[in-house]
Amino acid sequence: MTLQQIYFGYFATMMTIISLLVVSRKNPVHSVLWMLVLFVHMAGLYLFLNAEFLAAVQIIVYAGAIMVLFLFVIMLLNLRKEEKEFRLQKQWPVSAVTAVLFLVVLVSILGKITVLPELGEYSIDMINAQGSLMTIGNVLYTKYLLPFEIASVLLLVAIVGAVVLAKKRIE
Amino acid sequence: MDLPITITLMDIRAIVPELTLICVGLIIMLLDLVVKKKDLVALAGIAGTVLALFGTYKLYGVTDTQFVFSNMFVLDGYANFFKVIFYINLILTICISIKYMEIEKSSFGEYYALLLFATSGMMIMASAADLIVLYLGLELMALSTYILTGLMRKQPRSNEAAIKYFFLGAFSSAFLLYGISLTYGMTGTTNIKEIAFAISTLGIADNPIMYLGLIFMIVAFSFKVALAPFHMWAPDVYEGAPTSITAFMSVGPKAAGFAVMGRILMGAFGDMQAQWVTVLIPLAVLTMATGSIIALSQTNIKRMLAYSSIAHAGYILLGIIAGTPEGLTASVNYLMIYTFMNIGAFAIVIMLRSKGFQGENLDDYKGLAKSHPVAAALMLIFMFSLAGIPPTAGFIGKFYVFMELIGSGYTPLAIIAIIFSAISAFFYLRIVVYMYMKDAEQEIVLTQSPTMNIALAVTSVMVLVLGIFPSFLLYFVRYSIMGY
Amino acid sequence: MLKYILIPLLPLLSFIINILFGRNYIKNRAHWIAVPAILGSFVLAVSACIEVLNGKVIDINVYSWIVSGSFNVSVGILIDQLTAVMLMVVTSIGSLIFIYSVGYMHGDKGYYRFFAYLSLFIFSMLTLVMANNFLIMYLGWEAVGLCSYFLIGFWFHKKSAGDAGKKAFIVNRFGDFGFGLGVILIFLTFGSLNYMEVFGAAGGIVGQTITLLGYKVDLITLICLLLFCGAMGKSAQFPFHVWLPDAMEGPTPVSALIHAATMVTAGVFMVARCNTLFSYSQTAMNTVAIVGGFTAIFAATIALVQNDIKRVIAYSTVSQLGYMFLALGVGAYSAGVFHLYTHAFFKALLFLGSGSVIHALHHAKQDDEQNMQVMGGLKKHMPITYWVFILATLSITGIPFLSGFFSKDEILWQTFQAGDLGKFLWFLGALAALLTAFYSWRLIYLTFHGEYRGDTECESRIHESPLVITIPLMLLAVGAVAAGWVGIPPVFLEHGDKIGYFLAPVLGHPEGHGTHAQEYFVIASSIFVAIAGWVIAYIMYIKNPGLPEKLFSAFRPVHKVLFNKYYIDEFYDKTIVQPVLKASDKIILAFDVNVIEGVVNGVPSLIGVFSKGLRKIQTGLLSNYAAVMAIGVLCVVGYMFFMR
Amino acid sequence: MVPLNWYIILSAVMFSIGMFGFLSRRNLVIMFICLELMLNAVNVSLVAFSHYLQSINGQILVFFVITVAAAEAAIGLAIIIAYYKNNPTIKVDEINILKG
Repeated sequence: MTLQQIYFGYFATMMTIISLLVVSRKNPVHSVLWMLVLFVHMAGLYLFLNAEFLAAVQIIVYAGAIMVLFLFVIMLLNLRKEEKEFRLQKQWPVSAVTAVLFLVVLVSILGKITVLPELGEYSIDMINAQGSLMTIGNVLYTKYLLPFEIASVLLLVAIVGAVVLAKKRIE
Repeated sequence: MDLPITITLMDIRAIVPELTLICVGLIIMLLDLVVKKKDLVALAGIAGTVLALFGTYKLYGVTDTQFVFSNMFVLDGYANFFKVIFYINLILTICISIKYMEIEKSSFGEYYALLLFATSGMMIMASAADLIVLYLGLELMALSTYILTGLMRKQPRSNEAAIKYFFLGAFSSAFLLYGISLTYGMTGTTNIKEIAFAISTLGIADNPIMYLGLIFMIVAFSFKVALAPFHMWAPDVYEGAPTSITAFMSVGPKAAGFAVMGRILMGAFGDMQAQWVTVLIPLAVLTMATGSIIALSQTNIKRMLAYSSIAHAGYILLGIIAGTPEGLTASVNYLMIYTFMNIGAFAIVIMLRSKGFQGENLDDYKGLAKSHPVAAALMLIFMFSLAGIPPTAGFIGKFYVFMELIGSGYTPLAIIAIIFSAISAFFYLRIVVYMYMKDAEQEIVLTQSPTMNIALAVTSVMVLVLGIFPSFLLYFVRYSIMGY
Repeated sequence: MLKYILIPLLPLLSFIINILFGRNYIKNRAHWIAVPAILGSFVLAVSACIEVLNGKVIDINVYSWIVSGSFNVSVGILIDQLTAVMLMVVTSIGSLIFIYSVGYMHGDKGYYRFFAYLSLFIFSMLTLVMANNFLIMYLGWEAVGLCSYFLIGFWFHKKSAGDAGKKAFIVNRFGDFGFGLGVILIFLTFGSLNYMEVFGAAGGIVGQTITLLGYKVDLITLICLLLFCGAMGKSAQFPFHVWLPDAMEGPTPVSALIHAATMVTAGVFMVARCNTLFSYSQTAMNTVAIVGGFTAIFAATIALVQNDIKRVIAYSTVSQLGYMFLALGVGAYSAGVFHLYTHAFFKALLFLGSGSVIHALHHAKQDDEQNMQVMGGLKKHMPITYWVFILATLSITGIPFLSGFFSKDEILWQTFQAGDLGKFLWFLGALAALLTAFYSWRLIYLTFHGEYRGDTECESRIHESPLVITIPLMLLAVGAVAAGWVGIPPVFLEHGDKIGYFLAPVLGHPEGHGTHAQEYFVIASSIFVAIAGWVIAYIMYIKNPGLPEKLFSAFRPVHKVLFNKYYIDEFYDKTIVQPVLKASDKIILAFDVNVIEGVVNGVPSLIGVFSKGLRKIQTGLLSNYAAVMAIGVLCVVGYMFFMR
Repeated sequence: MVPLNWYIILSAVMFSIGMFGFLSRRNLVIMFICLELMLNAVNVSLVAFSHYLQSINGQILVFFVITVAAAEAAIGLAIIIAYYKNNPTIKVDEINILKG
């Protein structure tokens, strides 16, 4: 067992456990907080996979912005009294069976996955030489310019939507 | 390594229609700040759409398939034809919404802007040559429609519809993403053409992981076009959403879903046709069955039309199952016809909505022929067309799909489809019976507006004209899909 | 080309304008649109017929309706000799009846609606006769049925009218089902629906059989019998005749146009059109002849004792349609079409004449305006109606040198020549002619002769109908007398059978084996039975007015059977209608009296139980939906790997 | 060296856990968090693929997924708030006026 595998083992175990915690916490605030912990682990894993830029984005944007938005909303909704009731729905055994079956199917099929296609040009050395940020930036603003612009419209729609749905005055 | 930023003029030209719509959407939001009468905003939206339509018309001259923006975006007749469907859908929707949104007290400028954004999302989907662009286009469309569904904030039905649509939609896009991820992992690319190339060179058409990726993507598209068992959101959302949006999303996202389906299945997964046909056949049968059967016991017309649209998705799917270019032609032809008849039917539903009166119950249609003969006659035309009775366009649409299906050797499937089509005739005819053979229980006031009348005139005339002279549309479709 | 297309399009235009604007704008000016439209069609039809007379056959594809690989359906026009005859009948009689309706329907609440439907009917009928393929013919076929259904039930506030409409609708469903299957079978066999292609290829499939429920069936016979099934429904042949007499609940112009002159002859037209197919199947031909001959005499016996003036004429129509099928069945297609053509004139005249009587009595405020038992002596009040009635009767009974004589005689003579079966059928036909003469004169005597049997106050108010009604009558009378002069048999006049030669390119010309002596015998016997029937009627209703009563009491069971139309309606009611109703009553708790609605609500309620069950799946709970989706994904994955 | 399938199985495990949560929790916000969990599971697999295939597309896609997730969060939470203003509950099994 190499060091890398031990490193992965730690992250995998932790991420699984934290995922279960996220799903099972009664209090949504706890869920969000565990989610933040999960994101830190994910960022670690991304670093391990030579995706430094994404690791940073995961922390800054996902954890720092999106999850905080969740926290705000939870506070806004003021969900104290919900805590007394059962956290799962009536259909939870069905859901559990479905999810387990799903896992079995996925693992049995994906367990044998190997790298099939020809390797691309973005080898670790190449990314390291140029820097992760530089590499992604280069691609994003040339090859992926169009999706990038579409994403900008998407964010605009999100702003408009949030305003229309939550803020706009209706007489 | 420095990649130069290269955008050629052709690149910009290719996305002019989408750009136009997005810019007009922005202008509308600015206009909304200064203009009090929302009719003007709506008219600006229509003008913008016409402008975009003109752009697409100009691009129709470019017959060869063109890949622009580093193979992210494709410009071909197939995409252009779908864009025409989206424009028609958009214009008709705006026409039928103006008065209606005032009655619903939700007449915001953003409403029209979001319609434009949603449509540009659909257009991006139709033109996507890369799964990343596809994903973003789909999300742009989906997010805009989620907002539009929940636009009537004071109405619990609208809120609930938005919640259901949003959560299930996000759930389905998780599957889409998983499918994209697996496909990417197996082929090493997200480009549609390169995926097709990789599948054939790597010989992974029979790889279980590819199956999984394919199924996950089909599931996501099935959700968008409301194929059973991924249709569950549709009746609830259609009922709860503002009726004009119901009309909009019973056509737009469905057409976009089929556009993507046709492109992905036939383009990227062309080598796996045997596999995806295996999956689609049971889905199609289940869809036609649920749509036609459950619609029989509906009492709310929006809900009934929702199930009807589910059944129609099943028929449209049949053309894709046929797996030939002719089959795809038949499906696309059907979609265009479906656009007219479905929006026409919803326009009548909207007309019944007046201040303080919902007009969504089937009983509200009793005796309509006596009090409003023209509206009843139009509804009759739309119902006949939806039921597929000649000489309306609906018959032609179904007919071609069934013929192509039989031509490809799926005769039993065609017979099943015909049986369900016959069953579905009952609930359409029930409305006709209500209108013509029952006595009214209450006074019905129709809400009329000039744009609404235009929309009704256009849809009804098209339903009849396409039924009597179907070949010109078909030639148009064939011409468009030829290069595909 | 445009002028041929305009023939059906003008009435369609009239329909569209009247139905769209009739209610609010046109109202009782509807005829200003409908009448010019039909006259325009008539003029165009005449010009087209002149071209056909000059030897031109118009066969054009207007445009392709459906193009799909091997399957091609064009909307096309075929105007050959047969179509030309039908065009003349439909447009000329249609024009007269439109004009007549202006007077007859005056003041009716649904005036514009009436003209709209009538125009639509003319459009559909023209589509039917002008089609150049089976699909368009089928569309026209269904459309005329629909119009007929609307028009029978035109006075829908009258329950009997509504019921009659439904009856016509249902009975025709049976026939049309057969016809539809026949068309499908033709397509499956020949791969085309175009007349020319089908008839051209028909010779190639002679002797082919298909296995049906374990029996080997001759393919072409099966096709012909299915087609004939449709013809039986539409042309009211036994056992599908029950709807036609009831259809007289509609306004009289409708009875004259649709249920006498045009629509009911569509079956005859269709069989004549498909004569190439029928000629290859002796079985089918014999079936046609026997059904026709039997219906001719069967309906005539019922007509003997009916009291409703329109019902008598209706049964007479059924009987005369039987004659036409008899002619077709023995291969004398042109004789059948010739009779169709003359019959249209005198039968329309009889209906319109009876309409004139009903109109007069209606305005005289008599309650029982259609019952002949309370009429009588109308001769002096309505001289024009009386005299046209006489002419029509002379014509239908086959008095020499009027239209009916030539066509009926042609049929009987051709039947006589057609072997042993032919001899037997000829006997039936001659007997039917006797009965025809009797009931026709009985009608005249009961209605116009003797003393008025209603109350006298009414009688003072009876007067002749207005000109707009009588002028079409007089024009039709000219037709009833002279229309047959185009088909004078060669024994009287060399080359007199102009219509036979005219139709020969389409329908062929039967080779006669009979001698001149035999022909004279047939003619003489027809004249004899015509006069005999007249004399018997004269004796029974003028000489000895008490005689009928005595006869009725002497033969009470026979009379009762005849009067009740052989109890066929009751039979259908007991065996088909009631069980179906009862069964559906159990299934559907509240079966609506309305049939369409019954079907629309009924069938779904079977599936409806299922539907309501499935509805429960849609619980409204978001998580359930998501679970269904997830399970769906699992199922799809499982299915995919299972099927691999 | 860690094989590719370890990452993919990790991603599958996270996806299934997220799915279980989405299907069985009653609280709308927690359901939403579970959705985010599912998206992140896919992200893990994408980054892993990207690394092992030496191709950058996967990372780009992850970047866009995060963007979309942000937009989705804004709209989804706005929808939840809009609902909450009319019916002060976010228990998903109480949201069923539309059904049948």
